[in-house]
Amino acid sequence: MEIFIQLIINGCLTGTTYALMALGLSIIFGTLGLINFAHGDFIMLAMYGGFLISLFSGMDPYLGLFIMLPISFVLGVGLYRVLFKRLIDAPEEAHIIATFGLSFVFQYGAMLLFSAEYKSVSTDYSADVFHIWNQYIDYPHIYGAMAAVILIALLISFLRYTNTGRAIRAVSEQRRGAMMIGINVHKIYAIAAGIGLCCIAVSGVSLITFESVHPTIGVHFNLLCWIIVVLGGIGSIPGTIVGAMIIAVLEMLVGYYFEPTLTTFAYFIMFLAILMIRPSGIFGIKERRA
Amino acid sequence: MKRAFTNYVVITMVCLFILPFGSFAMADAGSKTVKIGVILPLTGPQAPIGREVLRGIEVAADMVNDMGGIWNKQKISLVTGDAANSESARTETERLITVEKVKLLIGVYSSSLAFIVHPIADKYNVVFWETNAIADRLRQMGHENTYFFGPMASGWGSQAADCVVELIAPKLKKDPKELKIAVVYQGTEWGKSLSHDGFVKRANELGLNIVIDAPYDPNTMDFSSLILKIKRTNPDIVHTQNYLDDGYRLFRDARKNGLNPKVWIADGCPWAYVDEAFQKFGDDMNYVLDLNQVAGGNIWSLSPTTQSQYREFLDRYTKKYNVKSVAASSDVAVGFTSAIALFEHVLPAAGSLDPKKIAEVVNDLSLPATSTARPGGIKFAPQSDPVQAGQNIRAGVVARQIFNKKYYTVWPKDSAEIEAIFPAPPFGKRAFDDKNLEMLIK
Amino acid sequence: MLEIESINVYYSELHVLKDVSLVVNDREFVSVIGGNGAGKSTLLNSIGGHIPPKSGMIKFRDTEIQKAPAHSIVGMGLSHISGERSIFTKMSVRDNLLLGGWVQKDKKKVDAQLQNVIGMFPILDERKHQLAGTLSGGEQQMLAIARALMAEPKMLMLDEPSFGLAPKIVDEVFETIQKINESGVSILLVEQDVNRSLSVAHRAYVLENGQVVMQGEGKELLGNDHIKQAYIGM
Amino acid sequence: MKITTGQRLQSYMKDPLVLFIAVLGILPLFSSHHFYLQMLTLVFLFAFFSEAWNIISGFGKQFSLGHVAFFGVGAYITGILYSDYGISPWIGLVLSGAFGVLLALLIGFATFRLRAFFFTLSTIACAEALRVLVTYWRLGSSGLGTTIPAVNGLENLTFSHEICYTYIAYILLLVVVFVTYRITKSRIGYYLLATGGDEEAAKSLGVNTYRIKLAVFAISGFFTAIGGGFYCMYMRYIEPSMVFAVDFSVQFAVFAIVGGLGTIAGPILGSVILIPLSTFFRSWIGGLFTPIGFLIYGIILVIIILFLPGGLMKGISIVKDKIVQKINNPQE
Repeated sequence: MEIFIQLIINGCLTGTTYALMALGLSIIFGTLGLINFAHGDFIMLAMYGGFLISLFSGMDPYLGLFIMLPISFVLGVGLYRVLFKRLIDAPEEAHIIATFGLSFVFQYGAMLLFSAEYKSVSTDYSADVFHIWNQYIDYPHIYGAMAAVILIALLISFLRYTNTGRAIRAVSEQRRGAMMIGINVHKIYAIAAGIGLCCIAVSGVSLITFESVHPTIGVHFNLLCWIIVVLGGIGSIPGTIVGAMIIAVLEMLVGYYFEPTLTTFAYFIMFLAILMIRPSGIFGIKERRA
Repeated sequence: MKRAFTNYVVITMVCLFILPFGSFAMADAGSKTVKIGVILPLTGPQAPIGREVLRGIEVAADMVNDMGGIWNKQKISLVTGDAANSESARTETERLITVEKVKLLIGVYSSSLAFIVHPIADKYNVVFWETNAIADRLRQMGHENTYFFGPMASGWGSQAADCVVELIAPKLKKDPKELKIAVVYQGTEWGKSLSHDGFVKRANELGLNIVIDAPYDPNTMDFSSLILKIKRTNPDIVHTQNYLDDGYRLFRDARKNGLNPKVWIADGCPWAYVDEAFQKFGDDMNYVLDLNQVAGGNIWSLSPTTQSQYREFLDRYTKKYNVKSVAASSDVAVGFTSAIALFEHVLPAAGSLDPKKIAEVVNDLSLPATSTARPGGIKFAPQSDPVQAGQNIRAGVVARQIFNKKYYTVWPKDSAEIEAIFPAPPFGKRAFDDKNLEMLIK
Repeated sequence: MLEIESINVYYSELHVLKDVSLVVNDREFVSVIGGNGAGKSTLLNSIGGHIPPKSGMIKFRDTEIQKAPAHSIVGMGLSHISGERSIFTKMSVRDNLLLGGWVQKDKKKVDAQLQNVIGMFPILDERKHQLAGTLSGGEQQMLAIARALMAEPKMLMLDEPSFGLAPKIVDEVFETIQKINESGVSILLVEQDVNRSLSVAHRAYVLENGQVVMQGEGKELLGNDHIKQAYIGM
Repeated sequence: MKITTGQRLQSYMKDPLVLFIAVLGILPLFSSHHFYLQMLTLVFLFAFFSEAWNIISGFGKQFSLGHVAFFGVGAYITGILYSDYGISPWIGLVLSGAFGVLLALLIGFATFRLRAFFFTLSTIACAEALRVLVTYWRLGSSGLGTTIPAVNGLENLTFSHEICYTYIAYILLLVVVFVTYRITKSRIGYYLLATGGDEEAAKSLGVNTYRIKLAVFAISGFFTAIGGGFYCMYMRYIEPSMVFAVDFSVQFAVFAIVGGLGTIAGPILGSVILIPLSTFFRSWIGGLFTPIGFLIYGIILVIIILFLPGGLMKGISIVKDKIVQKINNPQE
């Protein structure tokens, strides 16, 4: 029983990490409808961002967010203007191949800039473990979970209670309708891309406190994030969180009770099974895209 | 008809124009150079290590060239090929041989790629000097001109089991058979051949008690479930084999879930990035036992020339690539030691790159452990040997215990620098004073 | 208020509107009628900035808008309600209305206008917190109109507001539109229901194959033989 | 009778393709180095894969990124049968094809109900699940990697001279081009195009879109699996992480899309241009700066997608139209 609880705790903590990673994707895909196959590489770059800040300033990576968030937002807006804007009306395959090309650029760019070595950041709390009732919880994951909770709360209230947030929801549901009430759709898309990149920045920073970064690390993240977002239901933040939790807990249970080599197999199969039953994901609503 | 003609021209031009593209790829080297091909994964997921090996080889070539080159002052010029995946391994090898006309190849580090690259070198009768591919079967493919400088998987794994019996059990003051050993490894060719086919097999022969034999999926983000599974068996020794990021994750999750074995063996893991590991885990990295093919710290046991050569290498490496410290990044050293052995002991004596002459030299080669910074020494099995053809049979592994970002050789006994210290205290209490260490150094 | 001078609109290769000219005066109620595929919706989309015309000029309150993006046109006081209603079904009625006031930057004014609009559509007040997707067809149309009013437009363009609604509700919708017009907002209405639309409009245009073939006062056109034959079926 | 420009264009659009393929067929004979031969083998082989992928994903608009599942299964069936049981690879190839069909039916059955991108993602999930499963199975048996013994001979599909492989790949390409051509000209092809264009509309016309998709997916899977078997014999070594790498699927797609999605010539053009290009970039600078080449390659991909949405075929047809116009009206 103790072990079971430990597994669930670990699963939930890993789940929040996953949710954090998938959040940016969920927003960008949910709003812009952009199929970003370079998402994992965006996270990789964010991790390098956190690494660089702590390397040069010695700050805790989380504090570095005060520098990274504005930069990410501007990058998101810029990326939208330069690339995404041209893509969103193109067919899906164009999204996939163009962002695949982008991931080439990011990966090899990172390889040139940072070499291929593994880089990581050490913090005061890297080694700290919280020990209670025979359960172990490590601080980097606790802080990661806290960051995730704060970010999600901020996001949900932003989307619900501000005008820009409402506009983002409106644009993601009905682009034409949004135009008809005078919303500058491209501006909103650019803001959404900026917010998406900010979420990615937070996840990268949180990851760098307990993961090493190297140029090809994004490849693993990419598929995982996609599975989570689609499993939860597109454009639904609660869905993304639930999807992440399901996958992380499943990984834990399969790894412990069944076979460590088959953890990914288990979640792929579950993903397929859930899609067979609910073709739009767990929280997905059957929608029609204009 | 004119219009149709333009069509033909457009399309065929495109296709004919593109083909010779590859040919002006490399600047033509002057006649006074000896072209040597280096085939390694330089991009893609295996690049971190491939690039390290390349750096080692580059430093070796620089050193030889600065000393005046080989054979009548000819300089060595390296031509690289990028074996990022199976197709590129094949095409790049083919390019190096047929377009660049290299007669000798060094590489390719990964066993999976070696299975593709070696047959091609063999087809063209080109000498292949393998730096570190370990899979046993590579030696049994009948390639006459392929030499394996590094150790072989089965030998490697079984030496680890010997180390448990000879070194660890006495330190823990227990009968080796009483020790509970957990074995974890990547579900890859490398992991399986080293841990399952090497270590576990030998451990069973020795009557050791393997409590868990667990391959895992290296893409797992969190190893807590595997760690808890191991923790339940309450092992004295955890024997791990892994690559970089899964290795870090495994260690991280062991620490976070309170798995505290008396000995943590990192066997064949590139823990060589020891700075990086200390950056992540701090003092908790102390006491880890690293089994690998390169001796970093025990250069004092080498012959004076080899010692100064190795020091020069470390010096050049830090300068050339602007690295702070080396701490014997083992893959750079693997590249360097393999290449320098070739440049120093084989090529001058052979006088040319002719495979037959090289074979003669290699066959006669018999150098003691003091002549290379790699453990063991150099002596190659004859090509007629069915199991270890072309294998450097003296290539061995050493066990090094890690203390404060440094490696200290502890096994085999005759090259040990310090007495190993086991059992390791639990995580969090592993700080180790350098002063105590000085007292340990023999 | 709105002047259109011989615009030509293309859907890729297809020439949809040919030299269409049209005028809507201040406080005027103008209808555009025509058969399926005559180009009525295209006309509104073109004015609204969704499909810019290839040539010609559109002037709204003395500003040329033929090249302006859709969102800025709304800001100038010209609102457009499309045939597909295009309300945000996954958001609450209140959020829909608040978003309608997007172009109005002054938050107080938005609140005042919200009270105003809710006063006009009491049914929406009752359903304030419901998701817009759960409303009935008629209520959705009302919401679409109310949302457009939130921008305090000087002129409203409506595309087939009666589409798919029960006759009784259509009456309500038309009453509402007339009320809006009486409050001082110009109306440009595109409608299949020729009888109703001509009887409420001050003036009307008849669009056939992308060309204006006839124009005149609403009542006058209602008596026209050609119109009777072609559209009313008498 | 006046022939419209469209008809005229169409009538000779076919010819350059034939000539193009024929020219490709002679190229191996003029290749000075084995390296070029090998590059051509890869060009043909990937054109073949891309073409097979294009049948379902280009014409049918069912964008699959899980084709590597067929590829891997084909490679493993041919490889294991030959290396472990000594069964001739020719039989292995046939069995690979059969398993490819079976697998396609299975995956199609599970995923064709999903819309657009969800389908794409679930095909990736299938392929990845298979990779993990094969790894698990191989870990439990003799060895993860499978080596193919080198016994030269036609019956073993192993040759000492590269040109044999080149021409086998070429023949495979010819077969798949021919089959694709026949499909597009058949009733199934029209149904497929209708399904790809607007599935609901096709359904309302009484087309059983599900069955059409399944059938075409099976054809596509059949070829991909056979290609996988050939790839295994060509590389002589396979490993799950190697032959089930999603990168392969993406490559098939990249070649087809850059060349021109849903055209017969597109995938060939794509691989004729991109494979030599990436080979060139790989060796361009060399050493530790090798990544620069791929950086540029990535930028080129993005630029092609952004500025030439229809792929190179579209670009060629634009250029051609201009030339035709110039010739028709020289005074202009």
